[in-house]
Amino acid sequence: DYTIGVSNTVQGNGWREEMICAMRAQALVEPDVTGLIVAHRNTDSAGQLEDLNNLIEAGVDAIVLNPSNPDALNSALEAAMAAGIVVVAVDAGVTAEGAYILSNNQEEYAYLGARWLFEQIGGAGDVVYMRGIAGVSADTDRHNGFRRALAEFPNVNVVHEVFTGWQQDQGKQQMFDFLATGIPFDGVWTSGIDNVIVDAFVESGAPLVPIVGADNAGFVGQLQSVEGLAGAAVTNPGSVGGAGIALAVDILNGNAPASNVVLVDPVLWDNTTEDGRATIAAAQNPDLDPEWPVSTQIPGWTDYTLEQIIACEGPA
Amino acid sequence: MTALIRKHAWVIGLAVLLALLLALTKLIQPNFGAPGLESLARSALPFAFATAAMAVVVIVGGIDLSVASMMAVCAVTAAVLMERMAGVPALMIVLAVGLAMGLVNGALIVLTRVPDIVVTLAMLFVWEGMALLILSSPGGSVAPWLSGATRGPFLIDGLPMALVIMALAIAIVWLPIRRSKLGLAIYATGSDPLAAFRSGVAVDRTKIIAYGICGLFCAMGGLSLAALTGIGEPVPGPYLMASVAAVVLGGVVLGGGKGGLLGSIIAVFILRIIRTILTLMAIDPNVTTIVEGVIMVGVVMLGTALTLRGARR
Amino acid sequence: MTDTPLLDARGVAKSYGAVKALTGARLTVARGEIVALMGANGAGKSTFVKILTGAVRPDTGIITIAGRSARMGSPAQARRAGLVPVYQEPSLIPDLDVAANLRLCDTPVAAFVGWVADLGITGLRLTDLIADLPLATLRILDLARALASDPDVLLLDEMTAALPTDLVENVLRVVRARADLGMGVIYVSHRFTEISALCDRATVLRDGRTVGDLRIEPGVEDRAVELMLGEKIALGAREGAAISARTGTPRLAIRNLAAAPKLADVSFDLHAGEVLGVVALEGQGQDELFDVLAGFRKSTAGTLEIDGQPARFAHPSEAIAAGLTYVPGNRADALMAGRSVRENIALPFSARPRNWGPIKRKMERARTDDAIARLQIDTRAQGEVQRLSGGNQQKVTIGRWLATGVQTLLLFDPTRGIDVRTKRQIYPLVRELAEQGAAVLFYTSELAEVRLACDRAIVIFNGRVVDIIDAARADEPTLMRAAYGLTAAKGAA
Amino acid sequence: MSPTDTDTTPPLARLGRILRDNPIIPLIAFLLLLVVALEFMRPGIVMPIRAGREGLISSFWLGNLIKFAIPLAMLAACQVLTMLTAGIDLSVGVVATVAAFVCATLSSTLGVPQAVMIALATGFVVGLVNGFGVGIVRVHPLIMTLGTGLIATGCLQVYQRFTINTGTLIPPFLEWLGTGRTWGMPNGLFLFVPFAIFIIWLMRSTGFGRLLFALGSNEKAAKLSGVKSWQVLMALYALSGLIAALAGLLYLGMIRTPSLNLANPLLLPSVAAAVIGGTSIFGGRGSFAGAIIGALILRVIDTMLTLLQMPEGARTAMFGLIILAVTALYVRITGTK
Ligand SMILES: Nc1ncnc2c1ncn2[C@@H]1O[C@H](COP(=O)(O)OP(=O)(O)OP(=O)(O)O)[C@@H](O)[C@H]1O
Ligand SMILES: Nc1ncnc2c1ncn2[C@@H]1O[C@H](COP(=O)(O)OP(=O)(O)OP(=O)(O)O)[C@@H](O)[C@H]1O
Ligand SMILES: [Mg+2]
Ligand SMILES: [Mg+2]
Repeated sequence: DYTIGVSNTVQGNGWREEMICAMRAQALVEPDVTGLIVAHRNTDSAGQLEDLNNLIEAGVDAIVLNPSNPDALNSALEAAMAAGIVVVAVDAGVTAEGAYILSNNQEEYAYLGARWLFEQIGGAGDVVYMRGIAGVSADTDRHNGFRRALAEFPNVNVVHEVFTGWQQDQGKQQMFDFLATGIPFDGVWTSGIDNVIVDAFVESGAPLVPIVGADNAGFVGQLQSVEGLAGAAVTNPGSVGGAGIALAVDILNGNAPASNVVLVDPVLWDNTTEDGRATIAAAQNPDLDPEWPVSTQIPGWTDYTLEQIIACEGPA
Repeated sequence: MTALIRKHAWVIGLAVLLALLLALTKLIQPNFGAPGLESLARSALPFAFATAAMAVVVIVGGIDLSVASMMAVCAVTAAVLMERMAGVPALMIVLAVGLAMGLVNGALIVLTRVPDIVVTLAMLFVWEGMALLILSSPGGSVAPWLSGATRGPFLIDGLPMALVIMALAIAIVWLPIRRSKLGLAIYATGSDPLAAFRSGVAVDRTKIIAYGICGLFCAMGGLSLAALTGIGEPVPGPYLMASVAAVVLGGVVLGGGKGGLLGSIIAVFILRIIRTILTLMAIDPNVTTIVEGVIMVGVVMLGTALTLRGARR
Repeated sequence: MTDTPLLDARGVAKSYGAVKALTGARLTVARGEIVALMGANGAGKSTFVKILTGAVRPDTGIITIAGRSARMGSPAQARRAGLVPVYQEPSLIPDLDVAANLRLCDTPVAAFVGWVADLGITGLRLTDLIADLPLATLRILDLARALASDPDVLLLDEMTAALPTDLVENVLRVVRARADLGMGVIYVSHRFTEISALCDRATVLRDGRTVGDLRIEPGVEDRAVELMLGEKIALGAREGAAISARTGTPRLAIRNLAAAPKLADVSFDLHAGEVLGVVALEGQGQDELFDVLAGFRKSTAGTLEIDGQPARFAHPSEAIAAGLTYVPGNRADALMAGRSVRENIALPFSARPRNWGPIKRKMERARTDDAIARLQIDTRAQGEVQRLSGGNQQKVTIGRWLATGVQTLLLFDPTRGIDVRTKRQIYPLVRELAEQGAAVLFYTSELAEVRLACDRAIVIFNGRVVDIIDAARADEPTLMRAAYGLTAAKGAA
Repeated sequence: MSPTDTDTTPPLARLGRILRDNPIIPLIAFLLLLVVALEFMRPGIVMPIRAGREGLISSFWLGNLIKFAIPLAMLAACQVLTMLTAGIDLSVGVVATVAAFVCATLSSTLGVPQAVMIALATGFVVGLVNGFGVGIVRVHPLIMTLGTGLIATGCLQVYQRFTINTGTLIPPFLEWLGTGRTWGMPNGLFLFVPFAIFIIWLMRSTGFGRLLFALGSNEKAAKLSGVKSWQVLMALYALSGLIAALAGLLYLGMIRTPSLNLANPLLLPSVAAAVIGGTSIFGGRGSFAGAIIGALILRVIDTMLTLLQMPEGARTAMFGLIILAVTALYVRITGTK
């Protein structure tokens, strides 16, 4: 019988909410897990250290965390492992020796989408680059991937670079401002604030340009329904949290994987190819909260049903 | 004696509440002991400095919305400097940077005659931007002795090093000031600036100095952040609202002139241990937010009701 | 001694925007001299005092101290130069205790304690919080603090205005004694009795300009008033007010009223058409009495009947609904400093939720203009009440209730800090209100006012009514004796 | 001492006085200055323009400016009103978010009118709680509204778990208000203009408005005049909650995505807009017209900084510096605080 602790530092965004629900649902279906303690709030690395220490105090058997930073949490993680607690980082990596990492590959995420966009505009042109929150690890990783793609396309030029703060209203305002300046551009790369960008084009009546977003329900719906939109969604499943729980249970049961690091590589769904359109059509889930990624499961890792993740109930 | 108790009733009440909460923690988690206290003290460290910083400016009749941003600046400054130079001089520089930022805040308030809350709201963005300019993404590193300094017990088991550092750092800065005429001037300015001016207090200078002290405490807060995480993060943490809450909970009156640092620091521990308790009880984290809000509002309501009752009598 | 005066200020001018507070003020004080600074409300006295003590920067002006020119950059600097003020408003820090306030100005504690005792305040502890002390005590502490720093020139701006008679006497005695030892004093007051008892000389300001210097001698009052006002005004006695018949149900019937801490047992009747004076030394329970009647404080015992109906107030709004309106002693409590005269007067109109809707402008204008006219409020600076001089501010607090209509008016020292002319306007106004059917309860710290405005007066001592005196008999010695509790206690009416 | 010697004052001083008495004028001047600067920076932006590789778009920058300033100005109204009584309402961002989220999720199940009513009611209830704490228990408004904001956030977090799979629906009339345009101007003005007139009328011409100023100027004086401050404060904070909820609904129509922190980032700007517009946080002085200009100024600054190519840190810092400069200049010109 295991009690698992969860630590997460961003609250109130659809992706993170899905991650938490995936964790709860997976913990529910794992027969060996009897308790789940979730520390889930908006805070910084120091706050996450506090939560981790509290989880250690609570005597959990494993900790699954979405780290705010790869380097900042080592003291608590090392203390946890010294106490025999299994540590699994999801979504992003940690540098603590002995911790398991089950991560979405953020660098690859950005690279994949950017490369598609640059190819889409014919390898040359001007793009708008809409990032996340300045100074946050995930944003930095994605920036590296974006730059890698940019380096491969010397004729692509970034005309506007801006931080949306991963905030819908901000992204929309910024796009309106860009449209209003009249400086032409040929494509938009977003760090997941995507459907409002499409809306901004539609509402202002500006001709659509190719747009890259994430696999959020809202954007995936738009890829199918918005006339004249050429776009691509790069998967970035929040359900990686559920996979993290599964991995932790495996390790606790003595089935540790050979490597400490498991990268979940993103996939790109575009609506410009037949295959892509089929995937997108299959992924539609109009009832889902528009901010939730549609990839609610990770085959091979998670065992819960769609109903279970939506119910968002963990073990008592 | 009774007068003394009445004067410090609020602080005593807070201390009793803290003791009760500690007992409750022990009840919920019988294993809670020295390591638990240590991690409690460590997690309270940045909050305590932020709260001390906020308390000083609230006492002088102002408020500083830029504390979290200044802490971020100091944290990244420390992380960047300590990669390149010895720890001690870097530490001195960080303290000086904090002091300077505080003095700038104070000077701007005095010179522009714009209300404190507005100036520091603007400076919140300025310092936040500054932190990003110094370090555009989390990084740098901190002298190992600094990280080590906050860990483990001091002399005896169960007396966390972090607590000792916090108490010493705050006491070294604040006690001499509190005892001096500067301390009086700070309270006088907060209580009634016109009367203070007429009593010969250099009101403007006092205000600037108080903001300087605030900056100094923010530097300590930033250093403690860097020490805890081992790196510097340019994004301000949740210290602004938390410090305002702790200051008010601690009996410092918004508007100035009343209260002290001790109550505020105890309030920090109360707020921290409530989070620990809620985690130990495996309360749904969303409910945790509600509980924290209710406790904050409830305790302040209770306190206000009690003091009003007292005043009526 | 030399001929150079201790303090010499000339050509002092100060403008606040379009308002010229001072245009050409001049003043000298010699060693051991007590100079009265006189002038109607708004003449510029306070501004002058503030300039001399570094609290306000003058536009122009030359100040010399003992022959050497001095620059008053701040109150601290003035203090070092030997000029120590007691401003009209208390300048002590409310949230600090007495001892801390002394330390703030480096005041020698022993000397301070001595002066406090000498000025007749007993039971003061250095650990008392300023915010907990009554106004009169604060004024005395301010003075004691000033005296303890052993100033060359002491500047007192209407410091006796809020003091009861006994404390005023102490102040006059102490100031005289210090002056005899060589201290120069500038004494701002609207009270002729004090000025003629204390001062050697008077400098008169009118419209920001020094218009004359007078030696204090018998009969100087008329001359001073003429200089102050630029016109002749009679200092005559009260114009024949008939003492109304006190029959029928009283408007206010108070029986054995008590309120902690000071009000022990007070009974009296107040009839419509009557002005009933209240005379008491500091802290005899008069504050509590007015607070209870105004709904600010609950009584602990006794009954209150209004027109024969028992009443008890939990909030001032209930008192107002019962027709009891209150003008507090401290005008800072009554005024919205940053708002206009009109809004200040009209405030009670919208107090009740049923009046939260649209303002009836016409009605409001008519009523406020009427009140302004009746009180002759100087409305040149009417945009913000805080720009009015103290006296005009005081008038606004009364005007508020004139505008709403008066049934029972509770006046707590309404002429505090008001110049002669205005006082002469207030007494008839009070009488007129009474004759129109209002009942007025009138506490005054200036005993002479009882004869000028009241029909009779109750004297409160130790929280009890010790005497009831008809206006005809209410000369100052009689009132004073009664106020000190020197007459046998009588029952209430 | 002549009271009205206006004729002798030099013209410059007279201009100073006019500006002092009409503080809105320098604000408007500053706004225009910013717009001109923006036009210089990006020629053509203020005028109708083209976007993308080909063709004109119908979007006017001015329309967008106004569109995004409207919700900000509405939340600033909450700050202006509460600041008049020396209070503040830090729960408005959360309340707006909650209202938007509740409305979007309930519209698909309960129907639009019910959803809108419930959304407004949540704002009203939070406001009542604020009013209870501030007016009756006398908790400092900063703490009270911060606390209720926290509580409301928690409640929203709990609530959203039950609505993950209900789908969302943005009521069509909110979309029309939020995204539609009439003659190039946003339809939001159909809501905002009456709203602004109402608020200005409330502040200037009603007894309630008077009492707001009175409580902020001198609460004791108000009490002395028979005002029961708890009644006023209850009504005030309830009104503030209602306004915030209304702003949230409008914002929902504009952004069309009910996110869990949709309007939270508007909180600090709403305070800034009120203060730039000349409202004193110490109570007793304030103007909603000023706050509207303040909101427009903030939005123009936002646009300028978005379009400037500079590091994010410098951008953030610039934003702060400009806010400070505007308010300092304003204080200097009007001589107020
Ligand atoms: N800050 C200011 N702004 C505008 N007007 C002012 C200011 N200060 C003073 N005044 C004006 O200056 C004039 C003189 O004021 P001052 O306070 O010196 O009068 P005063 O003689 O003390 O009056 P009072 O006897 O009523 O106290 C008044 O008419 C007042 O309106
Ligand atoms: N900060 C200020 N703002 C505006 N006016 C001021 C200010 N300070 C002082 N004044 C002006 O200075 C004068 C001082 O008023 P104050 O009440 O001190 O006078 P006073 O001599 O005590 O008068 P009174 O005899 O009526 O009590 C007033 O006329 C007022 O208009
Ligand atoms: Mg005066
Ligand atoms: Mg006066």
